[in-house]
Amino acid sequence: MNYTLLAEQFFNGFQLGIILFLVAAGLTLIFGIMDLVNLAHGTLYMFGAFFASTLVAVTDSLVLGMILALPVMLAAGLLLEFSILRTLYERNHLDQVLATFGLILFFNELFLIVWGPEGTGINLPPYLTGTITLPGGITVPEYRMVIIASGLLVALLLYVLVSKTRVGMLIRAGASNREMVGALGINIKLLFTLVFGLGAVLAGFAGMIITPITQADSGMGESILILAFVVIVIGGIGSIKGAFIAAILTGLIDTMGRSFIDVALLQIMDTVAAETAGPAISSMMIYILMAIILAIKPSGLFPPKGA
Amino acid sequence: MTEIMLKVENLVKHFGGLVATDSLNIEVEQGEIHAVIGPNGAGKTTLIHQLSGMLESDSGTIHFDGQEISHMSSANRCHAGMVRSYQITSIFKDFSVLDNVAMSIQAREGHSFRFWKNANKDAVLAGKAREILVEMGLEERAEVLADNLAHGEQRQLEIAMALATDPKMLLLDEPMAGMGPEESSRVTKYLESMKGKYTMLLIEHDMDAVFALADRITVLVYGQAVACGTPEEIRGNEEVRHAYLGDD
Amino acid sequence: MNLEILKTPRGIYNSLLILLCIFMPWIAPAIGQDFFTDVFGRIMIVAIAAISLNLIMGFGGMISFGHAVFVGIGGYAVGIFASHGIESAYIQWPVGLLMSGLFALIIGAISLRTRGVYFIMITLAFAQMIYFLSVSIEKYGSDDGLTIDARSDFGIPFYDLNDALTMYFTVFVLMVACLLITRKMVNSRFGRVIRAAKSNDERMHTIGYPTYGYKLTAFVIAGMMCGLSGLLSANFEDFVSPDMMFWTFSGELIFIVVLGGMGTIMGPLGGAIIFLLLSEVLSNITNSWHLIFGPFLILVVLFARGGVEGFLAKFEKSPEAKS
Amino acid sequence: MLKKLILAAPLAAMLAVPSVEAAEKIKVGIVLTLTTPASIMGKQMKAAYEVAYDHLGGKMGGKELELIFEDDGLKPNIGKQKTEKLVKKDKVDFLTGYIWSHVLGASAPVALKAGKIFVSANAGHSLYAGKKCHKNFFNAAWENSQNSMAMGTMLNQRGVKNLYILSLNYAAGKQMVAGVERTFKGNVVGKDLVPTSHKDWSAEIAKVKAAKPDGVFVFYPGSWGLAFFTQYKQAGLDKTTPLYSVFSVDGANLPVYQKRKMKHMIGTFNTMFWAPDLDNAVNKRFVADFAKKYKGQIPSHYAAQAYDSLMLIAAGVKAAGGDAKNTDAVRKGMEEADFGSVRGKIKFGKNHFPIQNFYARQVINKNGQWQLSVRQTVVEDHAPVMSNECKL
Repeated sequence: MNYTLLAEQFFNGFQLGIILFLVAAGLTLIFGIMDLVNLAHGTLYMFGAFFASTLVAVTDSLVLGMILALPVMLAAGLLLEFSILRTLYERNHLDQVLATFGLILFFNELFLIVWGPEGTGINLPPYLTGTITLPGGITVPEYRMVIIASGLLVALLLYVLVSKTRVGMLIRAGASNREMVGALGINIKLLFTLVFGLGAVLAGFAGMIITPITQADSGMGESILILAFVVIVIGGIGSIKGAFIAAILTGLIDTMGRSFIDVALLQIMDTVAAETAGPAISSMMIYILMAIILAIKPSGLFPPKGA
Repeated sequence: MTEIMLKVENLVKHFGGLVATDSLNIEVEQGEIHAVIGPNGAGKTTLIHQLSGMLESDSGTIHFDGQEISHMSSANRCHAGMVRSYQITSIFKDFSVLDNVAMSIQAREGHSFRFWKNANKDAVLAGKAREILVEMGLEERAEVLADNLAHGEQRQLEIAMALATDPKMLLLDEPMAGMGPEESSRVTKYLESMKGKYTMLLIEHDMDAVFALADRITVLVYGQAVACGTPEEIRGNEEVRHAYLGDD
Repeated sequence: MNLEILKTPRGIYNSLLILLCIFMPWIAPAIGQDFFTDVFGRIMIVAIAAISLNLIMGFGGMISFGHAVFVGIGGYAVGIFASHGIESAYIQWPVGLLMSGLFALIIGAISLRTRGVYFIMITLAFAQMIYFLSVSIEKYGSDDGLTIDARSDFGIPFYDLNDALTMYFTVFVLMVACLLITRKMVNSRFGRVIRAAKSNDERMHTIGYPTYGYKLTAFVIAGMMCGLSGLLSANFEDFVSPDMMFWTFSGELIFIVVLGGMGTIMGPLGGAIIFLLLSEVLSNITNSWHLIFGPFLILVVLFARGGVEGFLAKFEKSPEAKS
Repeated sequence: MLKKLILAAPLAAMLAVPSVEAAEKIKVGIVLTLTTPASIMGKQMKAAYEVAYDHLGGKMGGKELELIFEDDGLKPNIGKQKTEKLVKKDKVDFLTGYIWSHVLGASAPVALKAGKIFVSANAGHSLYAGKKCHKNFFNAAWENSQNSMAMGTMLNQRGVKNLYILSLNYAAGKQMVAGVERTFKGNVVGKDLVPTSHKDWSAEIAKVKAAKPDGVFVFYPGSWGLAFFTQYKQAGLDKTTPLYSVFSVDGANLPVYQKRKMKHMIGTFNTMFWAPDLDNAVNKRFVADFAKKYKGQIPSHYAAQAYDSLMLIAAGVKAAGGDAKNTDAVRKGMEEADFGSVRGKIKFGKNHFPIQNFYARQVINKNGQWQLSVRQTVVEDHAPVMSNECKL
């Protein structure tokens, strides 16, 4: 066993988990509080990627571009909420699924037209392109460190917001018992708008910080959306803590699977069979994980109390 | 000594830090109407949820009609002969009144894996359902969509659906909630006429109805039974008067 | 069959849908658009998938976002056997139906333990898993799919699926059979349990129904019906590929059901005709047709609940029970 | 009333397309992907067809030529539907285009059953080069594994001993891997096929670093390439381990690489049957006219294939004296392939796939425009390995 590789892969899995968490956090809150199935959450991730790319190009600064993109994301999220999604809160899940599916089709096409089929991207400034060597000979690209650090920071801010502030108290209350918040005489509409805006910013932030690595293209939101679904289902819908743990778990299992499953399979089967089965199994691992967890706990690992 | 139909021992249910049911013991005799009263938040509805199997209890046992049902599913408790009604009307709104009741009838007639024959034209289901509606005085509304019934009528339908399962025991969760005085007294009369035929656990805020109907009353406060006895005993119980009924 | 149904707009519309399907092989050449017969054949195959989705979603309230996966399983039953030279329909079809039923049983058994939003997402996730699995199986073409050289062989003289008209009417007859089965089933005792569970699942439990088993049965029946759509699709297109189970197709199926009128017998057929003709027309107008289609979908959801059937039902005087 | 509108509108809209046929036109139906992010290739190919059309003077065998383009939306069932429409409604004489093997797999049988000649301008479906070869099926591009086989040979020539293989987990991706493994003589120290949904290679890149190969073979076309090559540099691998790619760096995406300032791509090698600076007169004219037609871009091999596809059809029609319906004569003319190809001279095997040279190409920056330049011939007259499985 190569321990350096193992450590690096652990690190990589963690980073994937962070991105998943940022997307899943908003998704799980929006589900939990507004009971809204928002397929277009992946679209918000794409928004973040494209807006930041353009703003980074305009300002010629990674940091400035991304910081400017955050309020743009908030505005886009609020606009979307105000124009279409707000009317969907009282609709059933089916209407929500369909309408947000329509949004996906529309925005994917729109972005394709505006930015062209090649999409767009962000170039890292020279100070972020190097690699860091950690003790034990583990080398990691600097920028991936930045992702982890900023992702953890956001997760921490979110934790403080949700567990230490009045708004956070309402969010938690809303996630476990929607009627109760209404009964407390809170302006529900405002709370919903706020939560949606927060979710949009988080998804957008994930989209923008991953863009220097994956680049941005129309349709990028859907594969992350489905992964985020898996994450929040595992974590328990409405639970930020669940989303965090499930995201890290998913990221680690997916990465470890891709890294070591072929080696593991070679122990029990011949090369050809292992080479065929390896990629198939590693791409199914997280779904199998989800199936197992649901078979044991149908409401996920951390269902919000009272749900 | 009459037989014990329902025996609840040391039943506990926590919600987080909150204790909703606290080592509760209740015995309901066969054929009696046993009312459970208590202030809001005393854990009455939670108790019904636990008894009907909607909520899993943290600990304690429930015996019904000689068998332990503590871990039985709702559907099986119903088949064993214990059925509940809902405080907040829970009916099939897009079905006709008759079909609502017919669903209960169908449930007691064995499995429903019958895929072909038109159940709408099933004389057995419709006939029995109509009988129940006649008993409840809803026969004229049989073909109306349940959603289009007046509130009081929906409450009656709620009880009719429970009765149609042919139960031994009814768990009635505020059957008179939201009814006008006329409907309320009709239901009271009806329940009275059913006395002896069914064992009933009644939760109700309408104290006139409770004291008119109940053979025995258990007073629930913070998930604990603070008193249990005949209406007269409860009326005369200083502690209950003070804590709950008021001193009038 | 009486003529009563022709007295309501819905009745006329429904009759028209069926007549259009019956006579398309003659209408199309008459208007010089032969290829319309193919379009309608394809529409009816999609309609079967939509009918099966409607059974669980429209009547049973189970929003499956992975329904297309069963089309794929049925299709691959034909494709895989054909690639091994086994062309007998008596092997291909039963296996195809059984496999779609089996997958539905497994997916349903896990997904139905959960509710609402969870159910939507889990069915989607499972469908994606099977999609990726099929892409990674190189032996059966991977994403390139399988070209099917010979259609299913029923061994009946003068009955040959290679004949276009035979194929067309095989699809038609099976689609009508699915419509009839749905109609029979939703009014049966079983169907009432499913519909009541959609209306109020908790109450069903308290009046004595363990609804899980009923819902799972409905899910399996729908899976098999959808597998039938796949069997037909493989024969009709002479081709199967993982693409037929991609999640967007599941989304389109949901839309078809809603557009046509959810929880009505004929809704899925009307929805399939309108959806597929519309996408054909829009894609001929512009390559960027999703730009129009996306908002159209949203408008339908926001303002045309109940779909076409619901709209037409407004013209009816008495609120009649769903037929 | 509404229902009538609902039904009548689409019918009317479809009927509105005139179906009256102009006499004696030669019609070529072209199915490409013109939507989705994959349209980056389709749009170049469309332009190349138009260049070929211009070079033919809008005529084939003396008759007026009409090109009808359709978009397959990257979906096999749509591709098939469009092919049916072209065959049955537009009554085209030839079908060409077809970028993707799955679209081709669904569509080609329709055309072949209808007795039409079908020319794949890109999809190198290996079954059609072998078992499924058909007298009316031509491929003006390559068979999937040919190019990576050439790459394997080139790696041998360049002395690569330890190779790490990275590809996508789908049919073409696996065929690329099979191709390079068939000819590469050194050690394969690692191999990863990632699902198409993945855009983050952190795990794979870590494995590459640990394996320390002296070359990395990649097949990451389109947007995968953009993402992968970016991460390759971020991991610092561009400085230690040379990249050898197939179908990942081409004329269609080089302008994008240049726009994104991915300078580490300059100097990397790939293989291909053609390059824009391949020295022949036809190619020079094609490259120059293509740039005029399409944003000043240098054509990609996709464009070159599209151009040759139409020229191949033209050669057939010419040989049949302008009688496109005389399929036998047309086919014979196409088999002889007596036309000016951008590859210089072109010839076909009995399976109707080209037998052709493959070249090592290197990314260079010439006059501020990144492009691919021929370095040397890697293999000559290469035919698909499954050619002998074809029973024509």
